[in-house]
Formats: sequence, structure tokens, C-alpha cells
Amino acid sequence: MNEMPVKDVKAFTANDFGSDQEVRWCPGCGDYAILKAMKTVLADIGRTPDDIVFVAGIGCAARFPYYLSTYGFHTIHGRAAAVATGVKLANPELDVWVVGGDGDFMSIGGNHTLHALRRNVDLNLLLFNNAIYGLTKGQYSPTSPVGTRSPSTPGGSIEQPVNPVRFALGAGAKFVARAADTLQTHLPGVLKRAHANKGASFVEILQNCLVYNDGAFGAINDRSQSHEATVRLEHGQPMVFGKEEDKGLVFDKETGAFEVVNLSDLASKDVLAIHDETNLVRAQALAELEQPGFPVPLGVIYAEIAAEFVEARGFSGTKSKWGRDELKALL
Amino acid sequence: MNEMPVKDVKAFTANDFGSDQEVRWCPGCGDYAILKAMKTVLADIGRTPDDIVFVAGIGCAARFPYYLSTYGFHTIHGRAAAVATGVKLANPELDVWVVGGDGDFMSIGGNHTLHALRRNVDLNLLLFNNAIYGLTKGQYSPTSPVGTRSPSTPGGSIEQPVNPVRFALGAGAKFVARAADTLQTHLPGVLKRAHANKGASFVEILQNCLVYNDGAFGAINDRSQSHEATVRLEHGQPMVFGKEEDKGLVFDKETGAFEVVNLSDLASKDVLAIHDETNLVRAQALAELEQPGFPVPLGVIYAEIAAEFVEARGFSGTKSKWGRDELKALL
Amino acid sequence: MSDTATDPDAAGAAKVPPLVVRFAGDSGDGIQLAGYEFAKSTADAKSDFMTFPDFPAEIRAPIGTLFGVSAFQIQFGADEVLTPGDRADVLVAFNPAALVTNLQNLKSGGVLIVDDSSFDARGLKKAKLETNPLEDGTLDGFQLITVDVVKRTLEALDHLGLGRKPATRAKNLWVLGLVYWMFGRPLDTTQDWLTSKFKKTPEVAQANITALKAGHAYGETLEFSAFPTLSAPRIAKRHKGKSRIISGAQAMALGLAAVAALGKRDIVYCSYPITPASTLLHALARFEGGVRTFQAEDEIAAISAALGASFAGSLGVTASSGPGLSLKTEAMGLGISVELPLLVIDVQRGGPSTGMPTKPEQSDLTMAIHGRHGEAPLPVLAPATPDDCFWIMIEAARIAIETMSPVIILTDAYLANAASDWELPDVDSVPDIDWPAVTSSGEEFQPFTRDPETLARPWVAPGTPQHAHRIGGIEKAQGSGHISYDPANHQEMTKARAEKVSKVADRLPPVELEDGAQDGDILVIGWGSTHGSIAQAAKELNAQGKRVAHVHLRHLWPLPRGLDELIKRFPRAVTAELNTGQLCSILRSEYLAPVTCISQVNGQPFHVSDLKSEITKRLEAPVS
Amino acid sequence: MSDTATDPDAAGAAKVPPLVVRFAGDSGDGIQLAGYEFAKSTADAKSDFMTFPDFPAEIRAPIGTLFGVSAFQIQFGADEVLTPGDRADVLVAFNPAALVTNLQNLKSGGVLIVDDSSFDARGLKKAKLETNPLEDGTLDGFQLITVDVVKRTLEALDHLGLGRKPATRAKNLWVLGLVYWMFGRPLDTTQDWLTSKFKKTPEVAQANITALKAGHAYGETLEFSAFPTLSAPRIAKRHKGKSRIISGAQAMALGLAAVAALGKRDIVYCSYPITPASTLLHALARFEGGVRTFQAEDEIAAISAALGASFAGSLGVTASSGPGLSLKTEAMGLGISVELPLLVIDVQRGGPSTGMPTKPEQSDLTMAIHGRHGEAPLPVLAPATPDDCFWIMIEAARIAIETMSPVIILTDAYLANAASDWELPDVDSVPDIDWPAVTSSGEEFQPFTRDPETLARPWVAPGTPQHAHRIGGIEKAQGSGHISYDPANHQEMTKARAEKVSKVADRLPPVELEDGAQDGDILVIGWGSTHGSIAQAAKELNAQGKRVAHVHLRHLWPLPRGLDELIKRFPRAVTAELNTGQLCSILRSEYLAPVTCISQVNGQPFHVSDLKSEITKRLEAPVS
Ligand SMILES: Cc1ncc(C[n+]2csc(CCOP(=O)(O)OP(=O)(O)O)c2C)c(N)n1
Ligand SMILES: Cc1ncc(C[n+]2csc(CCOP(=O)(O)OP(=O)(O)O)c2C)c(N)n1
Ligand code: SF4
Ligand code: SF4
Ligand SMILES: [Mg+2]
Ligand SMILES: [Mg+2]
Repeated sequence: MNEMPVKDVKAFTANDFGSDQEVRWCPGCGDYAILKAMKTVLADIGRTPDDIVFVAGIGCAARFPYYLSTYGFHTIHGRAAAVATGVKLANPELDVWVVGGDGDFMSIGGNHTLHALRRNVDLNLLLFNNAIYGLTKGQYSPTSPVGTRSPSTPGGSIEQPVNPVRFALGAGAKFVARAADTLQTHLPGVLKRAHANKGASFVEILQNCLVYNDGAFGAINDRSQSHEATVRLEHGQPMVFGKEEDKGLVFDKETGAFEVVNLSDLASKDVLAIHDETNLVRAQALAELEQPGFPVPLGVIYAEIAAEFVEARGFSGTKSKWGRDELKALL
Repeated sequence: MNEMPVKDVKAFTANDFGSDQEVRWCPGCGDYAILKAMKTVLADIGRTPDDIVFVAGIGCAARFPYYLSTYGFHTIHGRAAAVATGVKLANPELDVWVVGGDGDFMSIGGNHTLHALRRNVDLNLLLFNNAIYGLTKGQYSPTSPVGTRSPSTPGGSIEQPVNPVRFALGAGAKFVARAADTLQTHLPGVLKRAHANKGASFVEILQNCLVYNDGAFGAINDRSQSHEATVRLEHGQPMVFGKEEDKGLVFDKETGAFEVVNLSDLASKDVLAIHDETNLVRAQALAELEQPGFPVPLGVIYAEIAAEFVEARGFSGTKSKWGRDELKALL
Repeated sequence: MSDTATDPDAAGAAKVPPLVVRFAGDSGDGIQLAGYEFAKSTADAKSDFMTFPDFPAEIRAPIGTLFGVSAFQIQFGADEVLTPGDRADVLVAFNPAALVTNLQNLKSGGVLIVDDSSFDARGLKKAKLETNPLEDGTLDGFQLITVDVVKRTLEALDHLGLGRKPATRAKNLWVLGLVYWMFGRPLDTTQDWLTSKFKKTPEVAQANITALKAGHAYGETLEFSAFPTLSAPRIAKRHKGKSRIISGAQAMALGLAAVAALGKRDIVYCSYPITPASTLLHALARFEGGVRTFQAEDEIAAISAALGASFAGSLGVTASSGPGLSLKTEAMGLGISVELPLLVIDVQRGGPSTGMPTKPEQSDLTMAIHGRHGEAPLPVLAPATPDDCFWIMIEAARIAIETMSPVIILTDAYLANAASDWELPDVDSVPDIDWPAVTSSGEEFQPFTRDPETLARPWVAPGTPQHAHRIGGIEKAQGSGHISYDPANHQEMTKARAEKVSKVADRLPPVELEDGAQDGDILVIGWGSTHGSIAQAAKELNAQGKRVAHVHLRHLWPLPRGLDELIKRFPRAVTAELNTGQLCSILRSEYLAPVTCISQVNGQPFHVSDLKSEITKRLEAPVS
Repeated sequence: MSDTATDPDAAGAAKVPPLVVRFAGDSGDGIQLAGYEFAKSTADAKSDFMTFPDFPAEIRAPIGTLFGVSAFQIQFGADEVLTPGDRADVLVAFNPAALVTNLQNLKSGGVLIVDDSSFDARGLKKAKLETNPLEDGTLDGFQLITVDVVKRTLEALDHLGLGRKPATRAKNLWVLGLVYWMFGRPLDTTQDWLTSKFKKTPEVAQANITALKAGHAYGETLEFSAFPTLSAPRIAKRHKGKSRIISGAQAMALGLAAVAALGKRDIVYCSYPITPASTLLHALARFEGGVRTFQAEDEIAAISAALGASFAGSLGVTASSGPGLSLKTEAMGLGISVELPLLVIDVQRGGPSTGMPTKPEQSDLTMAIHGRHGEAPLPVLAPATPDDCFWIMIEAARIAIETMSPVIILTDAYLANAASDWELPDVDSVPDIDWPAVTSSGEEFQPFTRDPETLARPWVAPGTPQHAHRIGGIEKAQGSGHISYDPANHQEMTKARAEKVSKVADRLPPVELEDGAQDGDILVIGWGSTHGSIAQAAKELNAQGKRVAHVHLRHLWPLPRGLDELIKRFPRAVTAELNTGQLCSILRSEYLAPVTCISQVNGQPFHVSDLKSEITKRLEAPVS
């Protein structure tokens, strides 16, 4: 790449990040909403499409790179995190995003997700969790709840699903967040936080598959009911939820678990749990909160600053410090 | 298998479980101690070698099946848990043990470990963690601490290791325990508990690799100092440790983490944390305790009764309910 | 006139030529349903037939787009019908996109029925059309019938007061009614099916039946010269017993159920979803016994679990398509090394890599034979027809157990989805599958002693008393199975593993030519799903007085005995394959015979017409 | 007399025949160290040589066991030495187990030096011996020298007061001293090395030097008729410039460093440890620049990361052995589909499955060529000698970049470990490796336009302004690279991918015979690590008046131009391969030539003597 055209430093708009390819998702698929949020975020980040890379595996979610005007690599099922690690090793200056579905990240690709997270490679890993295999026509996935009826489980599935947030924390992830496709006022903020983190940022995005698993997340990504079904975490802030902000979470000091309280029942708001995104044990407890019974935590669940893998190796750029003289010395 | 010889119902001794094969581990390897404990446990369990299957991947640890007189399958690197799942699907009545090293279970095989655990397949999964690749001559592994010098990291490794207990809990394991090779009064008990659990039982056994990582676990598996460096967990009992039982753990109710206290400094032992092996959040906090600074928890860290995978599918035996009549009905 | 039977009078072909009908529309238009009902009515009409669905790759593409078009094709006739036909005599197009993408599949002069309700600016734009093909002369060479189907359907259902959307949904049945009229078919089978299918929502049944009848009635108003040819009865000469319409994938599922039934042991089917193999998993998951299905976390886990099941004494089965087969490579090597039975089904699709997931191709053959590290031979089979998909599973299971070896079965996206009228097998005449008996010699059990005839080692499952033993993928000593690095032993074991596979051919009937010419000027060698196209091409060429013989290999490795001599009996031998010549290169290597190849790698099955012209070209070339 | 040069007077062979020396002992005995020092002294003595270590498979087996034996063999001479020799002229055995397992490697009549200190009941039992071979006549045909080396070493070191254990550890140097005496070698190089190696522990240096000298002095007390032959100078006729002793694995590592230096871009080496490929990772991890190493979580991650690196504009390299190559299958297909450069090194070992991890075999060839689903061709190369391991990395990198394709390089456990005296390359005479230039046309960038000559697509890395584009493993349109299921496009792309690889052969020099006979009665075709054995066999047979030509293929796919004609020039053509005939079957298929195969699959390199007798047999058979 000897003759590089000069970089264009103009500001890019969300629309500039759209590609000319026909979008092949089903009409109404939650992936559209995520794409929209992503374009906004990319415009805000302020890098040119030339320095951004989207890597994906295979699945509906994994079609994502085609619909952006950045560099993109649609790889093979489950291996996107590993491919992306290689991209970073070769050129740490690139801004690398990894997109995949629950099959891609948690089933066939579970091991690469684990190792990218524990190594803390500077990747933004976005798991589009629709709790189903969309592209292959609706089989249950490792995140499908027990009882899911699907072509491969006509009588209902019996497997305990994996909880992606719990898994990521177990893998030693240093940045773990959760968001939902349709919550356009919330999702972009989470994506920006993920991008700002230097290291592996894991974001579970609850995504509705209209065709094979419609309504899997119930009220969570139904904008009108979402505030009742979710709690939006803010570091240093009490955990309050409900459309009227009338409910909250307290931390049970004996069991280490959370409990839901009505704010009206409380003498003082001081007893409400304060979100501390640097506290791993609390983050693990948050990961256990599920509907029904609990609001599902959205936002940054855990964030810890730690050494990034490629930087710690001391690599930069693609050029070599190495030349004929070094070679001669070696020989 | 039309003509089956009659089962021999005599009681088996530990020695009966030894095979005639030459043991090919390095003299002094921790694997010998684990083998010894296992033979005792098998004798105690009271099943014939004919009904027991050991499945292993590849590695020093994975040679284990050769040294027992049970059925054994030395498979390929990383896939033992998947092979063992198939064994159980075909014949749920067998007693199936899976043995592997940290490379086998946590590196190449990480994904199968994850899924066997979350599915809760009735397997006893024994991870021989020596924090190194033994068989391939000493490269660092995913459990090697930062700074490990090895042939592939001559300048010291920089990767954050995975903590197997934290990982297993993150994977949704229902039985998680830890033990150490040389602690022959402790290890067999843990193995028996693992065996008694119906579902996937995950046991991390800290194992010394004399040749490539000698002393990796410091005082933990040094019998004379072990009580200072470890805390032996007993369900319902306070967490006390030290040769003189003079130290204990308390639970910090604000941070959710554990703290070490001297028993002599305490007004009452009632403040000591009581081990509740059914409490996931507490188990996750225990997983974070590391040397130096904390005693390393040994014993059953977490145990929850949950539906077992093969049983929930309703399979039993190998015979088919299916015959020509059913086939005709289907056609 | 069908170009699949140019001269119906020659060599006993039926007087009334077979017909090809194709339905094409948006994925949401109910095309596959209409097609399947038409196939059922064809079965009732006692014609022989074969069908092929042509799904879009996308799940549910936006309405009206080119990549959202779904199609269904059927060929039927009095003579044996071997393919779904090259090009259609009748094409039904539901929207502009369907018309554009399917017109190439209609014969010149063919009948074209178009629903013109969405041929407005919006519809044309979605199909990337600048001008309206109904008006710009594009359709000049066809017998065009345009109807505003939506409008007619709505009119017909008006009295039911359903609302526009649900009513519109019945348009496929309106069209089906029209088509039934065209072919002189009664409505009752479809009517009965609708009644029972919508038992709980009789208003839906009513709407659909009304639409069906309205379409049929509309036919009466048409005047159209081609109709007598279309509606002439085509009663098959082969009388079929009890039958059902079955696709290759369904036949395979039933074949696996038969393995369980004949062996009296559940089989363990481990798979990870992938197009076009998943349909097999879906079919098996619905059976209530016989097959224990396991959806694994990936293909490596799937084959590993299947091998574990075989170790534990059940027959392990795994299936995938190319990408998954690639992933299973290492574990297949383990199966070969530990010598356990295992079935590995590969439903081939266009490659390399993700390639063209919904399109057929036969490009995994050399991989199946050679694609493992080390010397790792195993038997490779390929079914030829949907019917054969049933029988080959039973045969593969027998071979795997008798040989103590993994066996690969190669099918493809075409064969999995192509369906025909299947005569139910006489189960009682099929022998049992015997699980080998274990007899204790009293001495220490030697897991790697070999049967002198088959060279297979004994299969003894955990749970068998006094036979505990250990196996593994490191080289092992003949007999004891203990780890061995001894040079002579490795040489001997390598040889034994190869011979064991080679001996499978000894137990098979020698190779035979297909019906038709038994000698001639050219031998066409096929394998797998191309059977119908090649057989039809040979039949038609022979009817024209050419001398074309056809051999179709179901056993790709080891190759059948007698093939060498057979090939050398002909002055010309040519393979016809949906790849760049994989079987061809194997035959050349094995027999040093100058076999050439008719190759096609475009994601489509062979057109009979293309094959005919290619074979004719070869016939005209001088003998090398 | 060495049987690798039966007639030293014929055809210019040296008057003094080459010699083979073998050291064998327990893994803890310091055998490899003694061997390496002996090789250095051989280099000082200006002889040509080749060495081969024979490690046990176990890490540190119990002392004295059969499976814990480690050996080291060297052949040296005045003429070019091409192999480490078949059987030894001199064998040094440190214990009963070493004697038992290595005696077969000693020529009859050879010199046998045995340390008899552990030939007691315990030592014999560990070696599974019932009687003592020193006494039972087993060694009758050899020139036996027994010494209680342990005792002698302890005596010699007694005055140093070291204690028994540390003193005993010097026994390998005592033996080396004796061997040096035997071959008339000076002690200074080893002495200097010991002094510098144990700078911080001079007492250890002292002990080892004392032992070395004591062994040497002990030699003076022996009377032995063979010594003059052993100590005759063997000064190589080929003068070497600056040189170093280098194994194939080290040469590969240096070759990769050269790729980085010549391309001025770091390469990214991604691997997962596996025997015998790990040594390459270890060597690269020590370099301080040029190569970014990454130990991945498994082989799939390794190749995926390497491909990601290539996408990002560095050359990705991955290496493994058979099991790992099998796992990399799917991702290789992706590399072929997206058309990115990538080097995949396979250090072959005995298969199938885990097989014989430390033993060489050439049985991954057909897998390398054919072992991927779909039509997925790529270039396959194989280095012939340790020296060539350096050059082939540079060539492979050029091919990968020029062709925009993954390239497989096949080496094996023998070539990785065999070492010889390597003349340092003249780096300045090697041209740069050019990363392709990107020029902006102003129009939308088309990632799948092809260079008209090479058919390669452009390689444009992220970060390049105005060239953002997307690639993937689904079939894509020529030019734009957009997803395409178009039949004609798939046919065209399949053809382009094959042609692109085939065109590599156009840019290579045509095939040439090795030095020696340029025509004759038989053509022996080899590839990879067997170069030395075949060349030596041909040389010796030609010296006997036979007419044996040798061609050695470095390019296995595409095959070099001119090979067809070359093969057909000879009345007989035979491949010699450490497999069951993989190259042979490819040549037969490609050229329809009746090539046969000299096959060996026992985990060992060819013995020159075996090759000679096999070739002779073929020469005697009538031409087919
Ligand atoms: C190796 C391999 N195995 C299987 C497949 C088939 N496949 C494609 S996508 C997919 C899973 C899709 O589910 P998910 O990752 O959750 O993505 P979604 O479509 O739901 O967005 C599968 C099994 C494949 N392409 N490659
Ligand atoms: C597919 C494959 N990759 C790599 C190897 C090489 N290999 C064998 S064992 C092993 C790791 C050994 O480490 P571990 O699992 O921790 O077991 P240990 O030897 O330490 O007991 C590796 C990398 C292999 N045999 N197969
Ligand atoms: S199948 Fe589901 S996930 Fe896939 S595009 Fe359609 S709605 Fe979206
Ligand atoms: S290398 Fe380490 S783990 Fe392996 S046998 Fe030797 S001491 Fe044990
Ligand atoms: Mg999904
Ligand atoms: Mg280990």
C-alpha cells in the first residue's frame, strides 16, 4: 500500500455509514433498530469509515457488516472473535467491532468469546441475542429458555440456557453491558461506553426475531412497558425503576442477592442499592436478575480498567522494525 | 451383545482398579497422587469396572484412562466432554468420568466444558490444572498466571488467566468443587461428592507439574503448609483455616467480598461466614479468593440440585422401544 | 411440447408427453403449499412425478424483492418421471419479481399465468424493472394469461366479510383452483385437506375453499388452445402399491428409524443445524422413539458425541453440510483410528466456504475420500434418488457395523428437497441389523483382534462384564490395542485399515449398468443426485438412436468391483458431475482410463437438455 | 564399511567412506547435548554432515525404561552427506534399554560402546530383558567396548568432592571425550563452550571438562583395530562460507523472519502448540521483532486470527501438525473464498488421528490438495532439505501474495529436526517482497476485479482511505464482490479460483531432474523430506552402473510444467513416499501415466539401503 490516498477528515453523518447493499433481514426484525443505533454511534465517534472494521460470523445478525460503509469481514460461523483478534494483532490502530448472534457467540463460538474476553483484546463484541437460530430457520439456541418449542425441539427444549452476562463475567470480562434493540435512547449510550473502553467490551443486545421467536423478551424491548421490566443502571446511582420510578432494588446482606422494593414502602431512599460498576460480586448478582420477579438490568453492569492484550505485547501499526540489517544480525 | 457374561458382583479393592499398562508420567508428577485417590474412590463407590467409563482428551492428564481397569476412551484434544455426552445419551446407566488438563478443558475444549456444564449432563468432569501444557513441553496455558515464562512466552506471558471455578459458575454449573493432588485426606471426599451429584460435576484439581511448572500452587499442595494456604469448605460450617484453626473468613456486607480475620481478634465466632454451598453469589465471591492474601477455598464451593439432561430427555438403557411394528406405523 | 421427451413415439415412450409446471411467487405467497397440493392431486391422478422446491436463501426477504422469490416445480407423466423437468410447460408467476427470475425456466411457447395485481410502479421497481414486461413485448413468445388474482379473490370472498388481508391470503388457492381446472383435476383432495387442517378455524377453511372454487370456475371462462394437451390423462404404467410423497430428507429420516427398528437399538443422532441438512434433524426430532436426537453446540461436538454413542454401543449418526463436514475432519480420523462404526451424512451445497447454502453441488467427494490427515480411509456412499435415501441408510449402517468404521453418505441440496411418490417398502422382507455378539474367551479381552474375513475388530460396549478395555487415537498394537510406536506394527495397522475398507467391495454386488443400453459408443458415469437427469438424458438419446450407456455409482469408496473392466469396454467414458471432475480424477487414478468429465458448477442440477447436448458432443469427437 | 557408499572408488566417491555415529541413552543422560557437541566438532573438522535426534514420545519417562530412550545420530564424510545415515558404524549405549532399542541401528561388525554400570538385575528388568546381553552372546557380531562409565567418571572427579549425583551427571562428557579420542578430534571447542556456558558455576564447568579429558585419556589405554578408519580426516570438498548448524524448524523460523525483513512488514504468526510443530513457535517467540507470535486457544482460532491479520494487511501465518491441519480445514476454505494470502505450515507426523506424534510421515498430501469442502484449490509446496526450509518460506510468501491465496507448506517431523551445516545466505541478493500498491481509481472500489495476468484480486487493508469494502465466504460477484447466487457467476468464479492457482506454475521454472543421471531406465519421483535418501540411493545405484534418475517436487499443486513429458520420457516411473502412494495417485490421475509407488508407512525416514533394493527390484521388472 505504497500510494495511499490522503485521508478525508470531514465529519461523517449517520447516513454516511450506510452501504449500498440491499438489506436482507425480515421486515420488522430487531436487527434494523440496532443498525440504526450503530450508524448514529459511528457518526458520533468521529472516525472515518476507513479506520473501522466490522467482523462477523454467520447468522442473521452476522450480516451486519454488509450494511455499513466501513471495512467488513463476514467470516465463518463462530470464529469472528478469533478473526478480529488477528486484525488487532496486525494493526492495533483500527477500531474493531465484532457482531454475532447467540448461536455465533455462545454456541459454536463460545470458546473464542471466552478467550477474547479473558485476554482483554480491544474489541467491541456485540451479541445480538434473539434466543434462537434465525438464519437456519428457528432451532432453539443456547440462550433459549427451557421449554422452547422449535423444529429441533418440537416437545419443548429441556436445556438450561446460558446467561450471557453471567458467562462473560465468569470468563473474566472487564466490560459487560446489556441493552435492547428498540430502546433507541438507551442503546447508543451503551455502545459508546463499550467503544470508549480499551479492552474487550461485551454487550448483550436483546433482539427480537419477529419470525421465529417473536416477543421472547416480553416487555423488555416493548418501549411502552420497558421501564417496568428493566432497571437502567447508572454508576453511583441508586437502582430505581418503573415508568414512575416508583420501584427499586435493595441488596440483601445475608444472602448477597437483590430484592425488589416499592419506593413508597421505604422510610428512606438511602437503603436502595447503589450501582457500583467496578464491583464484580455485585455485578454477578445483577446478572441473576430475570423476568418475571425482577427487572432486567440494562446498561453497564461491570467495568474494570485492565491491561489490553495487544498493547501489552507492545505491537503498533503494521510496519516492521525489521529489515535486512536485523535479518543479517539474526543469521 | 447377545451373550453377556454374568456380572461379577464381588467387591473391588483400590488395586483392582489399576491396569497393567506402564504409567508414562514423569516420576514425581502430581497425576500419580490423583490416580491413587481415584482408585480408592472407585473401590468405595461400589460399582464394577465394567460399568465405569473414563473419557479423556489429549495431554499428560488425559492419559488417565489407560491406568485404570475400567472402560476408557482416550479421544482427541479438547473433545472429551462432547464424547462423554454421547456416551451418556447412548447409555445413561454408565458411570462416566471425564479427565483433562487445563489445555484440554479450558483452552481448545472450553466450549464443550461450557455446554456440558450448562446442560447438566451427568458427568464427573475432573480438570487437572497444572497451569501449563505438560505434554507439549511446557508452553503457558490459559490458567498460567501473568508473567509465566515458557517456550512460547520467553519474556513472560501477559494474558489474564481464566479462573476455572469462576468460569464454571459463569457457565451455569450446578456442582463446582476444588481440590489438590497431594491432599489425600481431602481429595477422595471431593471426588465422592462429585460422583454422588446427579448432573455435571466440575472439580478443579490443582496438580503439580514437576517438570514444567514445579511449585505453581506454592503452599496449597504442600501438605505441611496447606492448611495455612487453603480453607476447607464444609456446608453449614464456619469458614475457619490455619494449621491451628486460628484464622477465619468474614463476609463484608458492603462490598460483598470476603475478609480474613484472626480468630483471637474476634469477640465471637458467630461473625464468621458460614459456608452455604447452595448460594451462587457467595460461591462466586469464594471463587475470587486467591493466594497471597486469601486462603484458596477447597471442597464443594457450589452445589444445586437441578434437572439432569439425559434423564430429562427420558432416555434409558441402549435398547430401543422401536421395532418393526413402530416402523410400519411410521411409514 | 416437453423438450424432455422430444419424440414420444420413439422406443416406447408414452404418447402423451410429460408436463412440467412451475409456481413462482413471493416467499409469503404460499407457493410451496400450492405446489404440494398440486403434487398430491397428481398422485391421485396416478401419474408418476417428481417435485423440486426452489427456496430463497433469505428467511423472509422484503415482499416483492428479487431475492425473496420462492418457486416449486413438478414434472409428471405416464412414463417413469426421473427429474422435476428442465423448463416448464406452464409457469405461474405471482408478482413481477417472480416473473423476472423465473421466465428463463419457461419453455418458449409455454403457458404463462400472471397475477398482474402488483405490476404497478412500486412492484416493478422492487423487481428492478424499468418497463412493464406485460406491455413491453418481453412475453411475446408465450401463451399469456393475466388475471388480477387479488381482485378476483377478494370479490369471491367478499360475502365472507373477512377483511382485505386475510382474504388476500387465499390467493394461492384461487390460482390452484385455476390450475386444477386447466389440468382437469378434481378439487376434493385439497378441499378435504383444508377442512381438516383448519378444523379449529372453519372460517379460514371456508375462505380457502371458496377461493379454490372461484379460481376453478374462472377457468371455465377462458378459451385456450393448449388445454386438451394439458388435461390429457397421464396414468403411470408402473403400478405403485401403498405410497406417499416423500423428499430425500424425509426418506433418510425414515431410513434411520428403520435402522433402529431393525437393530432393536436406539440410534443417537447428533447434529448442529445447517442448511440444507437441518431438515433431517427436524424430521427425526418428531419421531417418538428409535432415534435419540441431540442438537450439539457445534459440529465438532456433534460428531464427538456421536462417536461417544458408538463407543457406548449405540450407532452414532451425525449430519451436516460442507462447512460442518470440514469441522468434523479431525474427529472422523479418531473414528477411523479407534475403529468404531459411525454414520456421517453430508448434504452437499455450493462451496467453497459458506458458498451457496441453498444450492446443490457435488463438490465434497474428494474431501470425503481423501480429506483427513494421515492414511485415513473410510467407505463413502451416495444415494441416487429420494427413494434410495431410505435404503442407503440401512446399507450404510450395515457397512459401518460390519466394517467397524465411520461411513460417509453424500447427498445434496437437490436430493434432500426433491420429492416423488414413494412406494412403501415391505419392512418384513428386510433382514435384521445384527449387533455383533460378545463371547468371553476367558482370557484378557483383546479389542484389536480382527475378524479374518472382514478385518473388523470386535465392538464391545461399556457395561459388558469382563471386557473392560481402553481405546484411543494413538497408534496401537494389533490385538492388544496397547499404545505402540513400533514401526512394523504401524505399517501393518495402516495396511489393515485400508484393506478392511477395500474389502467392503467384496461383499457388494458387482457394478451394473442402468436399464437401457448395455453397450454402446459412450459410457456416462454418474453418482448421487444426478441419477434422474443422466438416466433421462440417456433414455432420450437412445430413443434418438444414439448408443449411450449409463452407470451410476452408489459406492464411491471403495469403488465397486468390475468397474475397471466396465469402463474399458466402452470406447468413451465420461463422468457427469456437479463439480470440476472429482469422480473423474479418481477413476483416472484408479484405472488409468482416459475418462473425461461433463462438469457443471453453477449451483443447479443438470438440465437434461444440457446433458444431452454435451453427451452428443462427446459422441461426435473422435475416440482418443 | 558404510553401506551408504558401498563402492567408494566408483564414480568419484571419496576414498574414505562416510561414517555414522549414534548415541543412545536415557532421556536424562544428556544424549542430545553430547550429540550436538559432536556435530560442532564435526563442523570444525570441515566434514559435511547431517544429524537427526530421535526423542522419546514421553516427557520424562521413568529412568531406564524402554520408552524413555533418547538417541542422536550423525553421518559425516568428505562427500556431500544427504542423510543422517541408515545404520551406525559406532553406537554408544548408556543403559540396557538404550542397547535393546538401538542395536538394530548398528551395522553388523560395528563398534559398540556400552556403559555397563546399570546392567544389573534392576536395569535389565526395566529393559524387559531376561538375560544380560553383555553375556548371552547377543553382541557377538560387534566390536564391543564395555566401560563402567559411572565408576570411571566418579573416579576422575573424586578430587573435586562434588558428591555422587552431580558427578555422575558428567558421564555424557566422559563418553564424549572417549568418542573424540576415537575420531581424533580435539577437545577445545567443547571445552570452550563448557567454560562459557557455566560461567557462573565454574565448578560445574571444571567437573565436565575433567570428565571430558578423562574419557579422552581412557581412550589411549584401548587397543582397537578400527580406529585408523574412524579417525581418518574427511574434509568436505565443497567449501562452505560462513555457516551454522541448523535444523529444518530453525531454518523455517529464519525464513519467516526474512519474509518480514524483505517485506518491511511484521508477519503475524498464530499457532496452537502441537508436536512436532511447536519448535517453530518457540523459535519465533524468541525473535525480537519481525514476527508477532500469538498462541491461540486452539487451531481454529489460530488460523482465524492469521486470516484476520492478512485481512488487516499483514501476512498471516499458521502452523500445526495433522490434527491441527484437520481442524483448520473450514477456515482455509474461507481464505480461499475471500482470496487472502495466508501461509499454512503442516509439520506432518504419523497418522491417522493422534497417531505417532513424534514420527515422520508424508500422509497429509492428498488432504492438503483435496481436503476441503467445495471446489477449493490452493498451492501446496514442500521443502526438500533443512536448507530449503528457509528458502521455501520466502517463496511461499511471494506466491501467497501474488496469487492472493492461502498456501500450504508440507514439512515433517524428520525435516523439522534433522540438522546440517548451513551456509548463510547472501541476504542482499534476495529481492524485496512487495506488498501490492493501492491506487485509487476515483470510482467505487471493486475488491473482486482480477489482475489479467495472475487473476489475483487487489489486497487492500482497512485503514486505506476510500477503499472500504466488505468481503465474506458467501459466493460473490466477480468485480463488485457483492453476494451473488447467480449460476453463471458461480461457474465463472469457480473457474477463476482454479485458474489462478494453476497459473502459479506458469511463473515457476520448469521441472528439472536432480544432479546425476539425466536419462535412464527409471525415474524416481520424490517430494519433501525424502530428498536426501532418494538422492543418495540414486547416486549409489548410478555408481553401481544402474541408470536411475531422480526428480524431486517442491511444488505439489499446481504440479510443475513439463512433468508430464518428463515422466513419459522414462520407461518406468515410481514415486517414493512415506505414505501409501498419495503423490502417485495424483500423478496417475493428472497424466494417465502408469506411475507406481515405493511406499513406506512405519514412522521412519527411508533407509537408503531399502530404497536401493526397492528401486533395483523395479528395474528388474519388465516395463508395463
Ligand atoms: C460451521 C457452520 N455450522 C452451521 C452453520 C449454519 N448456521 C448459520 S447461522 C447459524 C446460527 C444462527 O443463529 P445465531 O447465531 O443466533 O444468529 P441469528 O440468525 O439468530 O441472528 C447456523 C447454525 C454454518 N453456516 N456454518
Ligand atoms: C488438535 C490438537 N491440538 C494440539 C495438540 C497438542 N497437544 C496435546 S496435549 C496439549 C496440551 C496439554 O496441556 P494440558 O491439557 O494442560 O494437559 P497436561 O499435559 O498439562 O496434563 C496439546 C496442545 C493435539 N494433540 N491435538
Ligand atoms: S429470521 Fe429473525 S433474526 Fe433473522 S432476519 Fe428474520 S426476524 Fe431477524
Ligand atoms: S510433564 Fe508435568 S504434567 Fe506431564 S507427566 Fe511430567 S510432571 Fe506430569
Ligand atoms: Mg440468534
Ligand atoms: Mg496442563
